[in-house]
Amino acid sequence: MGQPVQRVEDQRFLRGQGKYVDDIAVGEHALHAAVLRSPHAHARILDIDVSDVLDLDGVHAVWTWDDLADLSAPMAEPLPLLIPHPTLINGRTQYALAKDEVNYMGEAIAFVVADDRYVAEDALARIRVDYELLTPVVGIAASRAAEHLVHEDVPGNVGARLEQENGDARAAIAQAPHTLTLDLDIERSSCQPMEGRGVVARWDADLNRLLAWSSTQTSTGVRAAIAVKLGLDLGQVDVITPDVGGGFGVKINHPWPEELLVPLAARALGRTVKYTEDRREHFIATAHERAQVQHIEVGFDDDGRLLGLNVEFWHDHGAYTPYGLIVPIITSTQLLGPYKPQSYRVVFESIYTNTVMVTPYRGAGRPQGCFAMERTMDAIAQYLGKDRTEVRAVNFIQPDEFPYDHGLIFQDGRELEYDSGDYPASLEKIKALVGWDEFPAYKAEMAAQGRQVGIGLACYVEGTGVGPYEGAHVHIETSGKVKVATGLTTQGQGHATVFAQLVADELGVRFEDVEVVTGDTRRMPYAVGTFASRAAVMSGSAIHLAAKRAKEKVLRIAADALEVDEKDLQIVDGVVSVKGLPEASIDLGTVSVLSNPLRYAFDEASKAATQFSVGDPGKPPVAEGDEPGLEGKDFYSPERATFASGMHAVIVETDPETAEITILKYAVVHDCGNLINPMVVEGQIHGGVAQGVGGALYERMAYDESGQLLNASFMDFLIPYVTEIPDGIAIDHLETPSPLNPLGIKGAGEAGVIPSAAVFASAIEDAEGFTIKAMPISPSELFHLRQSQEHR
Amino acid sequence: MKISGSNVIDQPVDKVWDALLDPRVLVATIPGCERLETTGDNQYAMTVTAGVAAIKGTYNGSCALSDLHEHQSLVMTLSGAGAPGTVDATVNVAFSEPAPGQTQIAYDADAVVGGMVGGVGQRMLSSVSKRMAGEFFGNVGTAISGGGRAGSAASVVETADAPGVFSAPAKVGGIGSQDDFVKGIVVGAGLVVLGVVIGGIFGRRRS
Amino acid sequence: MKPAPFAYHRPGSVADAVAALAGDAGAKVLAGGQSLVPLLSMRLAAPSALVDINGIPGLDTIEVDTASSGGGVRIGALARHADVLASEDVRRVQPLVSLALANVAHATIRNRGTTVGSLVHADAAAEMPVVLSLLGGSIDVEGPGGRRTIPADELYVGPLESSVHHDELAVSAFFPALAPGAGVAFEEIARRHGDYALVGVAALVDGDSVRAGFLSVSDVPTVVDLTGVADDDLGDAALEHLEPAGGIHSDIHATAAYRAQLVRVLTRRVVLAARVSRQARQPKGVAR
Amino acid sequence: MTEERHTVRLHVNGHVYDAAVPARRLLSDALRHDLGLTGTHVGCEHGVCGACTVLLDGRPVRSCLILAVSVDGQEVTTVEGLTNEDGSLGPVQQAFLECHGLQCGFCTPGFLTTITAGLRDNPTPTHEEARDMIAGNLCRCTGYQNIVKAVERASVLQRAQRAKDATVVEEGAHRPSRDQVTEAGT
Repeated sequence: MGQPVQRVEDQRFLRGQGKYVDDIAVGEHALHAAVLRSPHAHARILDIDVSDVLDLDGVHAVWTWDDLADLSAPMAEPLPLLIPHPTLINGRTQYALAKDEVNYMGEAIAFVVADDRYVAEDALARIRVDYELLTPVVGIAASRAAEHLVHEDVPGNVGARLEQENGDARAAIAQAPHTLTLDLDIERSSCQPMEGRGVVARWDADLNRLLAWSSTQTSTGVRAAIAVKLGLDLGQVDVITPDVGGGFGVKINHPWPEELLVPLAARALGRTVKYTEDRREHFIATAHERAQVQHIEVGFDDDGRLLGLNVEFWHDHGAYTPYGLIVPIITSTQLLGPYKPQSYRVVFESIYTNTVMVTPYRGAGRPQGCFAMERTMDAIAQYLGKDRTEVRAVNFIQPDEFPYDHGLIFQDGRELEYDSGDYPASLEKIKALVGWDEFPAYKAEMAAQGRQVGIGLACYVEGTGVGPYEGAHVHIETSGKVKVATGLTTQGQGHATVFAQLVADELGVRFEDVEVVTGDTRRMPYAVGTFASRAAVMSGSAIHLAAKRAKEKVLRIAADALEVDEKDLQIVDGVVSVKGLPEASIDLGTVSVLSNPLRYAFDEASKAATQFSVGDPGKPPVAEGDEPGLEGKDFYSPERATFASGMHAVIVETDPETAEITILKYAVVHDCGNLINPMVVEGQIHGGVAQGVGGALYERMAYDESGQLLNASFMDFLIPYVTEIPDGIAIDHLETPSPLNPLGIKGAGEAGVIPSAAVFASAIEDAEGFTIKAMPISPSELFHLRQSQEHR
Repeated sequence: MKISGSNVIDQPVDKVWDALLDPRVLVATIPGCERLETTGDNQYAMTVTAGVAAIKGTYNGSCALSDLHEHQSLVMTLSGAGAPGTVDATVNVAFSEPAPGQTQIAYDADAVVGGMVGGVGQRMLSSVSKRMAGEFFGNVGTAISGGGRAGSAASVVETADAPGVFSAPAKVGGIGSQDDFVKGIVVGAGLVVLGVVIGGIFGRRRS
Repeated sequence: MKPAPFAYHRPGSVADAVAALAGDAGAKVLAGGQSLVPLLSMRLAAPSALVDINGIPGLDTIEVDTASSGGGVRIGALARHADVLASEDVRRVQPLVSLALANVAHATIRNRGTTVGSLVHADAAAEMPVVLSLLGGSIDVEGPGGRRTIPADELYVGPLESSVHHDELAVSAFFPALAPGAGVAFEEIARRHGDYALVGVAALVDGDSVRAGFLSVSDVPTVVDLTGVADDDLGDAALEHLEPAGGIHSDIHATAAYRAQLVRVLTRRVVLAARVSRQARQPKGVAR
Repeated sequence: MTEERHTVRLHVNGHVYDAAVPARRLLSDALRHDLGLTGTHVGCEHGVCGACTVLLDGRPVRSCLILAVSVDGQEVTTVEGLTNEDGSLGPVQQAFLECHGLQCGFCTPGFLTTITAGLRDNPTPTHEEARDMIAGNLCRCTGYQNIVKAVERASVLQRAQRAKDATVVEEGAHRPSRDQVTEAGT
């Protein structure tokens, strides 16, 4: 633990031998599926005519909603609402194929299976659909105005309204010496992993079983959904998550229509069927995030201490709510960051629009919360004429105040209670790292050259490693090799390396003798998934515990065999030996052999375990409460999340003429508890920062008033190339262990992206001298902001 | 998106009005219209080829004339769908008589462009619609000055085995007599824009 | 995103290519394909046939042309952007071509995309059409009626529309040489490195004459004569010409007003840079 | 199927493949589905992301923007062709491993092919040239920081490797055509 070990999975990736879902079943004449999608944001389907498709060579099936009930009754029902919430009184989910209405441009209408994707798309072009156009509701303002409804039976377009309060914020604000009001706005963006979604399914008629591969963040979730929707027992369905080309949150939502339609087709046609989402589909038919409008009222004292904070916001969740209220709940709670307002009230409405649904995108509501809180801090500093870091410092939860209970309920339904952290220390580190105190001199120096620069700072706290649980299975084979399985999936985080490090450490085996499998329901059927920066915390801890159990058994058997006390044994590089007596030793392979009493020998080694070789005739071969085999299995289920934290600072230059925004320096201080593999953690931070730069300065979903997504391609949705990303990101670590898990670790996956909107707004505001209220921001928008300042 | 314009024709209103309700005239004058089928009173299904440069696509469209106030106004509801996308337009057409024997036609189209085109090409619409309007009126000029065309209404053939199905001679090019052209403007507006937009996409990559 | 089916012709000569084009009104030429193939995949274009000219020998030439008046460089239909950009002859005879090419997409696209293809594609947001227009170059096309030369000012008729007929194949482009003592410069501003420019400006100063070409501003590549305009007025003078001419357009990346601001800034910058380059250049550097 | 198929001969990573494909088959699909070389990935199919980048006669091109029929008879190098003859990682691959230049690995093949050609043309890039070399490829995981490091590291490893190869050639050892492919177009 703590070593920057090179990743084992890279050998495969670097040789082009990764197995992503579209690499499955290549060359075995799998059939390929394609989906007809609505060109309209809001319309009633009057008629679907597929007659021209049937006579097309190479087409094997074409289905609309009308066909689903006959194939499997539950398929004609709406898709599941994954995370119900008592206040989500108007939750809605779509059908696998639209029944009689489409509510966003891109909603699935018909499903075609053909010899290859080319022919499948030929078929789509022959399907004719008659629509009655309905007025689309696009944007938060239109949804709140509610002149038109997304769903006829959802009044005011409001899916849910949730309020939480700790103390009496409104009274506190009324009595506060100073008050401010802010109105803020954040646009939509999306994950855009380089690999889109994909599903392959194979029905084995001989075994009466279904095997499916999906590019998902939860194979157990997909498995359960397939079983229910296809009317199969869970035991008849296996789901494998192969290599995944990035997830960033969007692949945690499930089941996507194709995750059900492809298995359905595999069973109906008796053929292997594959669906590979293309880029345009990923834009118009998968999921987005981020869009919120926020209204903030704050009361504070002369030092900037928060006496009362009252936040209202409106969360655009798109056309459906399969993932419940997770994103806005996270915004409403994580908004508090490292601060302790004396009273806090938050109320949000999660509202419908005729746009692609919203599910978590890396950060999952935290970037919006961070934006609200940090904009408020900057506004207070500006108002009081204080340094922005001072105002933050007086509001920090102090190191001796942990555990700190905010008196709110978090996304996992448990108290929002921070376990540990050291925010003052982080602030000192980030100031040193970015050169905060030296900046005024630098700014003056630049100004003398006619150049505009600004510095920004943003702090965040991230609840990571939420439950309910993860499990792990550790199996020491008679070869001495260790096979580890955990149920959650991997999208590039290097789990095969990081988890192997944990097992090697705990078990005393060589790192290269440990093999880790993730996301295969055949190896670990009980799991939740990879989201909320939980993999290392949850599966890491479970693996640690499972390895401990295996180790206990190793020592027990070895002690027996060597006739010594367990306490005198040590395991080094896969060999159990008596401390200070190396010749008295036994290797793990042999221990594994001995762990499984045999009647039949199948090789030299196994002879040692046969009935005439071992065992006390006076006892049963397998002792009471024991079981054969050298395995350890355990689950980790924490009481609550563990809270990582960090601070970002950035120095930007804005061109006085062209309004171009250039990043001069980016600094990150990050505290995710103990580090398992610093190299991997820094990689996560780099990626998060880059995604944050994209989200703050380049990426947005540009919908027009008719609900058409105008930039549904990489040509116009501007993911940064290396040329747009700072050359070098300064990183400093703080390691405040979590008391909640055996490894003292916290999650690191999302941190890098959380403060970006806030930190860039802060820096651009500092450079320009006027308030930034909306993100992302483009040079064109900055230019117009300057114009509107002049015209005041 | 909105497309609007007006135009004066040296023909009396009643003649223009009658021509407007004649499918033979429609098929001959809608730019790129290859086939037109009567599906009901003043309702037609048609196949139109539209696009710019070499980037053309074939679209199945429908056109319905409603709210007929004889010699005064009508509403034309258009929809076209092809592999690249869809366009749905409502065109309000108003007739007036600026001078005896003349007809002024004002049209005001509101088009919604959807599908792939909506996703990657819509931002070309404004410049494209401007260009289309220019082309329409240019053609009107030609028509008025007597510039004929191969497939004028006269040469439209009604398919024998399928009554009510009209097909224009291959390769619709120029413009028929001036009154015929009126419908070219109004009916064409919605559909042609779609095709032109598609050309717009070409702008987003390098040859 | 997969192309619809089409017939495929791979002619071995220009004559065969022209014949194939003439034989099918729905046929389209495939050269570099860096614009066409994504359109095919999105099914925004569905030509009945593709005439792939990549098999025609002798079309990939890049040569100094002394025959044509004033001399210049002649670039064949299959010369890839990357090869033109790498050509020392081109850089020496008409540096503006090289300056602009360096801004065309990314290196990987330039390895396949062709300069002539980009010219006939007639995209007002692309670099090469405006360069051809500013320099007063031309393209040679071959059709059933034989070969003809289309001067740049007759080439661009509308957005993405050139005056090359459907049954004609553009075989080469001619960029006039930079006159001794003349200067050129190019600059564009894009959202991301390698993206289409929000605004791009090319300038040519020769004696008293000052002319600038603008890309991504209006529907067709536009050239404005700025001769005699004071340096500080260059931007506004350019706008006076550009705004009436079809107007400056807005899109999701930049409003018309912001584009106008970039025109103001870039016009001055680029014209001044062209002057500097003139002083810096050795007249003898121009080949004759 | 009734769609006409065209026979194409592709020389990929030194091996000859004959395939009968429809004219519309993209090179990326031909490599992946017809030839089974799934190391080349498809990220956008409109030429922006660069995941599908392969070397065509030694030059990086987007295989999603090229028709397979259009490159009949030409040499293609994919990520599978970048390892050393002994099966060990090539210099660019090794550098990515050492510098943690990849996470999910999906965009990686496009970077590896691009950088392989880039370092052939410019074996000792400056830091700015190293960044510019990868400026046409999208990565959503790494923030590019370690990929730039990998380019610089690969340049060091590659020079060492090329020195070794050169001596091997002098000894008249057989050079597999993969090397000829990577030499082509220089």
